[in-house]
Amino acid sequence: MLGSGIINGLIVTAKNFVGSYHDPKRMVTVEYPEQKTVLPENYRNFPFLITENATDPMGTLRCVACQICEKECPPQCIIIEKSKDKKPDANGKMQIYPAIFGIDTSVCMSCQICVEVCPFDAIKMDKVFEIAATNRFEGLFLTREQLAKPNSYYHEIHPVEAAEVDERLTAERKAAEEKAKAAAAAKAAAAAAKPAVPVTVAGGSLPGDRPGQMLGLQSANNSADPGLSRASATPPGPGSAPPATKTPTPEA
Amino acid sequence: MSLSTLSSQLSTAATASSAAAAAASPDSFLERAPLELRDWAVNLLPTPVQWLAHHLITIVCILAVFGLFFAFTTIAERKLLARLQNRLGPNRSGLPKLSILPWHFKHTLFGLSQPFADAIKAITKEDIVPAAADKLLHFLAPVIVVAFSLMTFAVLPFGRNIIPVELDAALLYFFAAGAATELAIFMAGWSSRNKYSLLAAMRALAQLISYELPLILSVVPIVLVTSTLSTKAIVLAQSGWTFGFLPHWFVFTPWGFAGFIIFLIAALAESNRSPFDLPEAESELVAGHLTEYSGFKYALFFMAEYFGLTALSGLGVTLFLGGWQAPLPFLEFIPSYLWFMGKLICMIVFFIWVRGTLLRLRIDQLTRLAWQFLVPLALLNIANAAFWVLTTQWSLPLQFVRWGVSAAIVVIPFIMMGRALSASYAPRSYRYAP
Amino acid sequence: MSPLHLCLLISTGLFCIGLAGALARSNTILVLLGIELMLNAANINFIAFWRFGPSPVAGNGMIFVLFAIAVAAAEAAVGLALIIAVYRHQKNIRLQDSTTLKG
Amino acid sequence: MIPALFLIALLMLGSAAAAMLLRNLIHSALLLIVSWAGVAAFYLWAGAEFVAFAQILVYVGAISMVVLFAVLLTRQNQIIDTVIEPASRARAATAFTVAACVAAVFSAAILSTKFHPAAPEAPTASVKEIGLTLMNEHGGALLIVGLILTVALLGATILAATDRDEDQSQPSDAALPPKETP
Repeated sequence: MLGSGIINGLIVTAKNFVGSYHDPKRMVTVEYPEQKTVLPENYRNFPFLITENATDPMGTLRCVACQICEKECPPQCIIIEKSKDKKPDANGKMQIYPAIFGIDTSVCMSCQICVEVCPFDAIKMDKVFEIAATNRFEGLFLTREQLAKPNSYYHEIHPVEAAEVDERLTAERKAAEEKAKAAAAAKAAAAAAKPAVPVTVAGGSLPGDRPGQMLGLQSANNSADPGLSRASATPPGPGSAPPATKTPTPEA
Repeated sequence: MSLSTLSSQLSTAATASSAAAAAASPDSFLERAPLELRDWAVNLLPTPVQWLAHHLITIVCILAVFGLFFAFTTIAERKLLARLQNRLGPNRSGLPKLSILPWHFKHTLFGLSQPFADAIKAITKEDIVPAAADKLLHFLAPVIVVAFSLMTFAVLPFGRNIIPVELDAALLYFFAAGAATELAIFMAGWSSRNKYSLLAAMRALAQLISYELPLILSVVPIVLVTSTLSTKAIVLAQSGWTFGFLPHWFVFTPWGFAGFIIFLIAALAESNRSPFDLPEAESELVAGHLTEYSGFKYALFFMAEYFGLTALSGLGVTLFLGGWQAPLPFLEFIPSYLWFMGKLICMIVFFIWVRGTLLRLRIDQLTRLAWQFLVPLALLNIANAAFWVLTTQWSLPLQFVRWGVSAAIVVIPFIMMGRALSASYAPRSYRYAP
Repeated sequence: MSPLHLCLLISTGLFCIGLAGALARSNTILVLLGIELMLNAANINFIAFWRFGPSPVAGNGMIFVLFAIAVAAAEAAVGLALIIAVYRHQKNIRLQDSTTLKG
Repeated sequence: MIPALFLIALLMLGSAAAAMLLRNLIHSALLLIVSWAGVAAFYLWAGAEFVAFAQILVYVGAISMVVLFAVLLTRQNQIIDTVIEPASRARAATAFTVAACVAAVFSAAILSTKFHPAAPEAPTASVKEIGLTLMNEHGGALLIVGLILTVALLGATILAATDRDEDQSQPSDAALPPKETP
């Protein structure tokens, strides 16, 4: 009969009205500045840099200033300047580090490409959305001091993803260690036979440029440290896609 | 009290029995309080200006009461709509920070001061008049619309003794004053010198004219049964109770119920409210005929819309819901004007509830509903009321037949025409769109 | 001068304004409106005689006016519909141009 | 009492004269509405409430809308509207002369007539009385008026309705066969 739909609708809204007073679960909004909704795991907006140690953020940046993200960034909002010297990273290996690392969040379009191309898992997407500033030229341009956040923070905002990343990193580190050991053993064996092949290492050249086979040799040559850099063991090239498990992309 | 006496009371306006019922209830102090207060204030003044003060006080009271009522209707609408959609609604604006006070007193008052914040915003906004506009008419339109929508309050009986103007042809006055709204809409659309405003004004006019017919036709049965146009007499005709608890309100008769439903739908459309808010559909048009209005003039139109809604609700309360009468005999100690305001608030809340529930109609559905459904049904309802008047003297067993026939006269056409209407609301086929 | 004289003079004024408008203007709508004014002037007379007449019969003048208003409404509706029909035919509503009756 | 009548007359006649003189049709129509409202005010002044409200309801509410719609629907070329031809000037002069003569004759007739003195008390007619008179004595006339209004409504609709066969420039959805919806 005509009108029954109207009455049904009125009943639905009446239920909403009564329910909204005693059932907080019904509410679709929260009182924003005081309360905040829990953002979903995959929420992302702007990138940040991961440091290994919260007490010394600038010293333990995972970023080695390889500039892949700078080149890949579609709106070109990342600016990186490499350092002249080298510093030991979290593993004690000597690495180039970014002297300047800036992201202009007023330009950034949150595409996450920088995260996907980074071979070092050094840049990840953040969940901070309250970034309003009074000055659009300085307030929204984040320097590396503002960008650097510890790995524990990453675990906090993206626990599943961060666990995967850490697991992979430790596995890679272990594999690299074993490889180094093997290489060291091979080197010891080879040293007995003939002198080592000198390999020149260009600081600015990309890790992926070199064939993986040579990496073990090169690292063994460069560093006396048995704990090898992660960079030497990372297989993918600059343009290749990361492993599917690394970061769940929206498509996946 | 038997059913036959009930019907005899229904059919005659302000007959001896109703008048006796009205006089029997004691005029308590609270009942007379507003009038006593007015007379006291008037008597303070010198005699020559007393008549003027008498009328001025009435006008100021209407302005103040319904101005505040308007303000709190807007906040109630926003909060209620929010609750109907599982939201909280505005609850932030409160008292300003009072540095005079020694302690830091801050309370948001549940956002109740929101209308005042809105008013300040509207007043301080820039008043833009298009360069090509007809300046005088552009200015006059909001003035006329507010003035005439306020004039409609003059004939509503707000309480047993409170009626601003006691007119013999009060109902006719009400609709005559309401007719000027259409003129104001046309002036607003035409004087803006904007073709979209003009088109929207034409649409709004088409809607208002379409729905004025069922609105007036739904009131005719009341006039037929009470044989008067005076709102006061119509309220008095609804006094009394059957078996001591069933009030003689017209909404509790078959023809009255049908008339009330038609009146509600037509009133919704007349006051441009959802689901009939096509003239200024916020989510589709800019603001319809109000596109070129801003600031305080826009606020005046907004105000007039709410005044119109309140006045139509007041008329609905007066005609169908017993006006200022209490629903039950033992509740008569509550002053009549409070009953009126209570019923008025119920009507407004119902309108808000409907707005939070229903979807907007298309323009062809809108006019079809008026001309093919409401108008024939209202005409049938007039015949129904005539039947009701003719069968006033039927004895008790025949009363059941009377109720049955009267209900059938409205229910059977409702179901049949409802089927036809629902079928005609099938998805529209578009010629140029896929 | 009695109030009745005044009312009749006022209605004469309204009638003559309507007459002058109906004769002088070339726009059909305005001619129709001039005729409406003349009708209103006649209605004023009815009310004036009802109010100030020597022996008013209850409501007779008012009823006359009510019927006149109803007929005027019908006249306006048909007249304006005719004007729209003429406009559709000859694309303007000047009286001088409507010289043929053939549609 | 009498000053109020003068004010009402001023409103009524002034707006009517202005309406007949103005060249903007919409302004004319709106001023005429003011004039009709002035007539309603006169009825109120004379104590004919019911007629006054009926006048406002019919003239201000209904006829004004029809007039305004008609003005908008018959939009003319602005140039034709504003040109003042010599012929129309001559006609205006003639019209004014005729109207003045009629006014003079009527005024003379009114002023020279001695009316019977008005009834001692002003006549009152309640709505109920009017209704009873309408329904009893004038019942037949009421029926005829209803008939006239119905016929006028239908006739106006037929006259103003677009002839779909002729008007091919504006095809409407209703004229076309309905399209199947997927």
